[in-house]
Amino acid sequence: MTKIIGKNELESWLSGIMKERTVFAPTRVDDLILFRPVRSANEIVFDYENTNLSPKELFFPRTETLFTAVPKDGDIELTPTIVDQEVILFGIRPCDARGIAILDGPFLDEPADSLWAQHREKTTMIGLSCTKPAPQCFCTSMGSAPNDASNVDIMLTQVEDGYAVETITEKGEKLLQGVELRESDVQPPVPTCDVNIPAEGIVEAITKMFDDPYWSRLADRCIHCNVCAYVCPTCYCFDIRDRTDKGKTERIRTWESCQSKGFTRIAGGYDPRADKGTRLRQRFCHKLLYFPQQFGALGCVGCGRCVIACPVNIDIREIISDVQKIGAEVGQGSN
Amino acid sequence: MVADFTQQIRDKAKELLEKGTVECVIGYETGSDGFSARPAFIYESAEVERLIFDNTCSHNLVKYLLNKKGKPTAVIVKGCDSRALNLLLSEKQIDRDNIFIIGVVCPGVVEWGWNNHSDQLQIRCNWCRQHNPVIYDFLVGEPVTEGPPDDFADIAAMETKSTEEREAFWREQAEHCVRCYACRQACPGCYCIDCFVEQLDPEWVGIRIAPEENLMWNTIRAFHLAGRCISCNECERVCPVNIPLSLLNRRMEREVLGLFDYRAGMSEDAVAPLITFMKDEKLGIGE
Amino acid sequence: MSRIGVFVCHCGTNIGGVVNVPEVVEAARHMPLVAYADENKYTCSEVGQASIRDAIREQRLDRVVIASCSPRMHENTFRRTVAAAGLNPYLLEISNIREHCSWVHSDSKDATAKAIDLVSMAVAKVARHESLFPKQVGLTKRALIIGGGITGIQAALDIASAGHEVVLVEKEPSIGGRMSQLDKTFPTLDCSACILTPKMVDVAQHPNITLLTYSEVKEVRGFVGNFEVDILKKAKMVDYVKCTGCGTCWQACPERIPSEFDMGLGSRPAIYIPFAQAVPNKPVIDIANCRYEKYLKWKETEEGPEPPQCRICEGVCPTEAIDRSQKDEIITEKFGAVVVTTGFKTFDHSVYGEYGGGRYPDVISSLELERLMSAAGPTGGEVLRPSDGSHPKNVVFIQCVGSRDDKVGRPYCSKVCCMYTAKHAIMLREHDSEVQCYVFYIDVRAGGKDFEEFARRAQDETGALYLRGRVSQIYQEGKNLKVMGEDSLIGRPVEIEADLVVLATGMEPSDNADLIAQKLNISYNTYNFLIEAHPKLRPVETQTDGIFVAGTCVGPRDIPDCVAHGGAAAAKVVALLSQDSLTTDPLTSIIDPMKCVGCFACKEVCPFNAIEEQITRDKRTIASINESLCKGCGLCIVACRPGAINLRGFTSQQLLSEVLTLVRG
Amino acid sequence: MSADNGPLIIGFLCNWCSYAGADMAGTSRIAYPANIRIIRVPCSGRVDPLLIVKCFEEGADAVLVAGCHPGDCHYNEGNYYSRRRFALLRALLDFMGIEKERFQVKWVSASEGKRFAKIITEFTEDMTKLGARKAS
Repeated sequence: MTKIIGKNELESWLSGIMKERTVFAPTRVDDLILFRPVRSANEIVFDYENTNLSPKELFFPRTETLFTAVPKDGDIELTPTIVDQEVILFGIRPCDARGIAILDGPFLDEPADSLWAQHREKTTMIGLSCTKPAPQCFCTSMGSAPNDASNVDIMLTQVEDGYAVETITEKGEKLLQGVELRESDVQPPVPTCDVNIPAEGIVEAITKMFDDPYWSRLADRCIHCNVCAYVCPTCYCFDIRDRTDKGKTERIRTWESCQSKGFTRIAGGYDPRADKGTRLRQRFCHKLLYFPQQFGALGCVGCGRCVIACPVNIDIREIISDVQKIGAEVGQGSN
Repeated sequence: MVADFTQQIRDKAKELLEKGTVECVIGYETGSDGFSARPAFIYESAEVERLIFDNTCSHNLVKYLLNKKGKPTAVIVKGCDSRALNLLLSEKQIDRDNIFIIGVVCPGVVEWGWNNHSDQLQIRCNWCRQHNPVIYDFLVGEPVTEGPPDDFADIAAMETKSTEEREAFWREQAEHCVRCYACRQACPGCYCIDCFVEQLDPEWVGIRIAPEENLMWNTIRAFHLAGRCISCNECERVCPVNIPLSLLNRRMEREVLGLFDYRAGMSEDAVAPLITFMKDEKLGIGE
Repeated sequence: MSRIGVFVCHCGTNIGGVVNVPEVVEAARHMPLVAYADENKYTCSEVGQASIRDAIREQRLDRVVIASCSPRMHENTFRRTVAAAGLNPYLLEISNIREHCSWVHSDSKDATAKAIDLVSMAVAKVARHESLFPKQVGLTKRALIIGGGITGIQAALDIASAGHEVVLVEKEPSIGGRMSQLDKTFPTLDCSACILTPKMVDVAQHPNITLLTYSEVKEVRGFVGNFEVDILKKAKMVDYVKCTGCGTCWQACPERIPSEFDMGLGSRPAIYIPFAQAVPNKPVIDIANCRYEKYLKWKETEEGPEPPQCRICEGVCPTEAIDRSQKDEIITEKFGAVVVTTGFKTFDHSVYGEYGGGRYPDVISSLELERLMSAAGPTGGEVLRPSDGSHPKNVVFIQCVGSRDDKVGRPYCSKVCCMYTAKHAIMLREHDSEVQCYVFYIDVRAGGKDFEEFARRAQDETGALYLRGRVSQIYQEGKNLKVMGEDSLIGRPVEIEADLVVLATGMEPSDNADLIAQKLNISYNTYNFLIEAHPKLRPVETQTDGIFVAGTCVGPRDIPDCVAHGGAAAAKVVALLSQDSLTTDPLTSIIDPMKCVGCFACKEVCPFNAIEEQITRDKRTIASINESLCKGCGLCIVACRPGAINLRGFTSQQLLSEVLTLVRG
Repeated sequence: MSADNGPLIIGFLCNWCSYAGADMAGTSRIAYPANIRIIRVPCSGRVDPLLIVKCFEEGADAVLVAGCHPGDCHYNEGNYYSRRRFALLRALLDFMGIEKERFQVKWVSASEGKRFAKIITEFTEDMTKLGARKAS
């Protein structure tokens, strides 16, 4: 049996939550779809492909104060940032939810990042299955699916007369307490994502072609902006700097990207990745080689945001195919 | 007509590569969506068949010449792009002797995206008065008559808003900005080794990706382009959060045109308006 | 970590009467990096300075802020103070809490709050000061004088007599300038040539002076102490080693050309010396007018009728000194200093339609009259009318032609015209006792030693009629000129039938004064007069170190003033050249070669040509600063988008620190 | 400090004319409001637009740049460049929602103490009327 919540009931349920907690949901801002705090259910956009920016920002904000320091009695008093706001994240797509789960790897690996942990702790995620994958999507190739419920607290899938509800975690169960769900024998549709990117064996292939001139040729086209990293749900590079205002110093963490010139520049001026090709390779090796090696899963979730956002059409799907091809050639050469 | 452009470009590229005139031809090829163009770098004459030209060829390829210093290179330029060439020549960033310019009389470029194969011209083409390349070695297409002077209606519309409304408008845009610097990276006029926004000492712009810092970034970038922007509008096209950067650049463009009767990139030995002066000009400043 | 000392001055009650100084001191103690703060009754007094020196030593201070009067007042005093205590003098910042605070605000609370802000800004700035060291550069002990008129001659002689080499460049074939064209000089009426020519000869004979006549300055590079100058030596076509100046050639030359020296009233041959006492007394061939040179030119194309071949001079020259193989030549010389004495020309009166617009032959300029009066002039010293050679009896003088006249864009007074007209009135009467002079004037300006007496003499002794008023029109009536004017003192129109009208044409800078100024990178005003560094206190210096100006190229002045001016410039040059090395101000721009993109916007805006090109090891062409030329204005920094340039003493970091101190507290 | 005592005005004054003009106001004891904070620069042409925009980014209410009158620049040409630069910057700031009135460029000579005091008095009054900038 499937549990169903009607569209109206869903909206009134969310409206109820909004009174007590902050609800982030896809909403229209100018011509963008972004996760923003919403005050009423009619601000929420339900039929969207995906948001322009990924919801990683709720866990890893573009700018976040790590701690504050003020001089006190000849010494310095440090106050770490405490996340005290309970947040409901409504409408996260399975690919993005998988992205958050993947990032638990680097962030929660000991020593754990306290802020990430707190954001995770305070956030309840309500997922929304994709009904029609967009042309740039390739989640199934990356080990997820349009209705993959494994990384959210509650999963909703649109059915004819409302949404099929799957409660995944205790957090989700708690949130759903007292909500009346209809029992139905309607089977939610199983959407498919036809794009098939040959990801199998990518770790071996990319290792083999690591030194191939392919990367520097690709770097001809790349303009080395940070768009791909900033729209990506699993890119988590950051920079840290202090800012003093009115006697109070904040240590601030912000997004950065391995594509920036100077990101890896060290004291004394040497930059091991001064060359554009090595920077570009870093990004794809991180997703396709280092992530699997360190955390056992591909660092790409197939959301396709970088594919559409890249100003010069650096398409990770094309790159995966190329890597496989070149890897196979290199492999043969060496055998 | 445009199909013919493609053939002419391929023929020329082939000739240049075979003769060894250039090492590389920077042009356009069909992208991974099978529909729209993306930049292509052709090093072998056998590969010239990859080259195309159609109305999705937005990218200003002149930017790439900055990576090709000292290497003979051919580049395909539309009218607006050609002004970028002049800009970089006048600012001594590229060497004319190393560049072969294939100019294309621009048919206009359309809005396109993964879900959007439209016939609608990009806004840059509305205000474009430079369909004909201003500098080239080989011209593709018949020069067209340019339209009447730009009326800057978009700027005027913005100016009908009150100061408070404008402040709120830009603050909202700054909220969206993630400081990915795609605008800068796509811009042919941006070639500083260390952009002011990334300098640590002096730390002109703080590290926060927040409205105040983002506004400062966008303001100074617009100012650094004042009298230098050649209106290709690549910055706005590449912005992942659709900030209407053309408004800033065009506000400056209108001012520079009005005060100094100057359009950037119209000749290779032009002197930008902010590094010259006239003693007796009245600019409403100082009195 | 820095240890900054803050010293707040009461300045008696000047500051302390309004600003709560102890409160400022207390606030300063809590400012970042401040190790010590104290107050002084009078910081600039010896006691006050000693307390700073003591504190620097005892408190191990490495930077100092003094909150007192304007830095324009005592910055140098206090730099010496901190230097005496062993600190680099540039590790000091002055906070102006007197002129900018206590003297302009009366509310103690506001003034104290502002003073605290100003001190905190200075603390933030001084924290970013760096030790700076003046540099020493060598110098070439030679001077270049551009222009061989009386001013240049005086300067050359004075510098040469002090033992320094001088090169005197003159564009004409002879030195002497305008003064050599004059007949007599006011107010003493001594003969111009008699007093000038000995000096000209001195120049020619002085062992330290190299005279380059018929030459022009083409390009100037370098900076004070180290100028490199390209000088064009025009082909004279005469070998000056062989030539004895015997004069056979110029007497034999069949060509006649209007003489520039005689203002076109007489003529000269194509091989010529400009005037009899010319120095050097050797001729040049005027290529444009020489018959044989014209023939040679024709031969290149053979277009038009064949001109005659002449070569008479070559035939008659007893020493075979004519050398037609000579070509224009550019030589490059090094100098430590340059003096510009390019002089003046007289205003072209043809723009005055009411005076005939130059159409009436008997309306002449005062300089033309000088030539007519000169015994060496075209008429042998007899004043004859240009139209018919008759002796004029009624002579009308009109003052302020091209002076004090906005209408022709010459609002300034040319200073010498009143006096030379008085001289002319006196001299004409001496030439011919029947002459009656009329002088239309605005004011008679006779400020100068013996000037007023001289001007009165013209009126009282020669009977010259001075009519205060403007002339509205002159027209030809028969052989004579009708002068219509107004005597504004009696308020009646005046009509005079004149045989000759003399226009007192004003002074304006020589042609190309602006071009020379551009080559030397010095400024000039709208009339092309060169601008001195300070009109009162630095009258012969310019904004470009090592370049000096003197004489009428700076502004109208008479002969004694020119001589004094030339001597003053010479004194400055001698003072400069007597040094063994020059000290440069360290507050200059500096370039970070890692950030420079080589766009050279800096070079475009630099007013002092201080930006040079340099090639880096990785073959990039980038900018570099010539610190000897840099004046520290900072224009280049703002032109530099990449932020590769900074200004010592006013770095971007320092200015930003001051701003951040204000806005972030 | 701007909150309780009215607007915060940051002034960049060229050393040779305007800073000396402000000194002259002092020596002549011509009173003006205490809201201006003066930063000494060698020339108005040294004032980088980055500094101006930074002042506004950080919440300053108003900015003044003062230099020599055209033709009087100690460095001959500096103020001609600042005149062009700031004409554009004012237009840009206004377009971005910072009132033109908040950014003033004035020529003040070393002898114009009175003019300097008048400029500061009027500027402070105008800024008080206009009110503080929206807290940033």
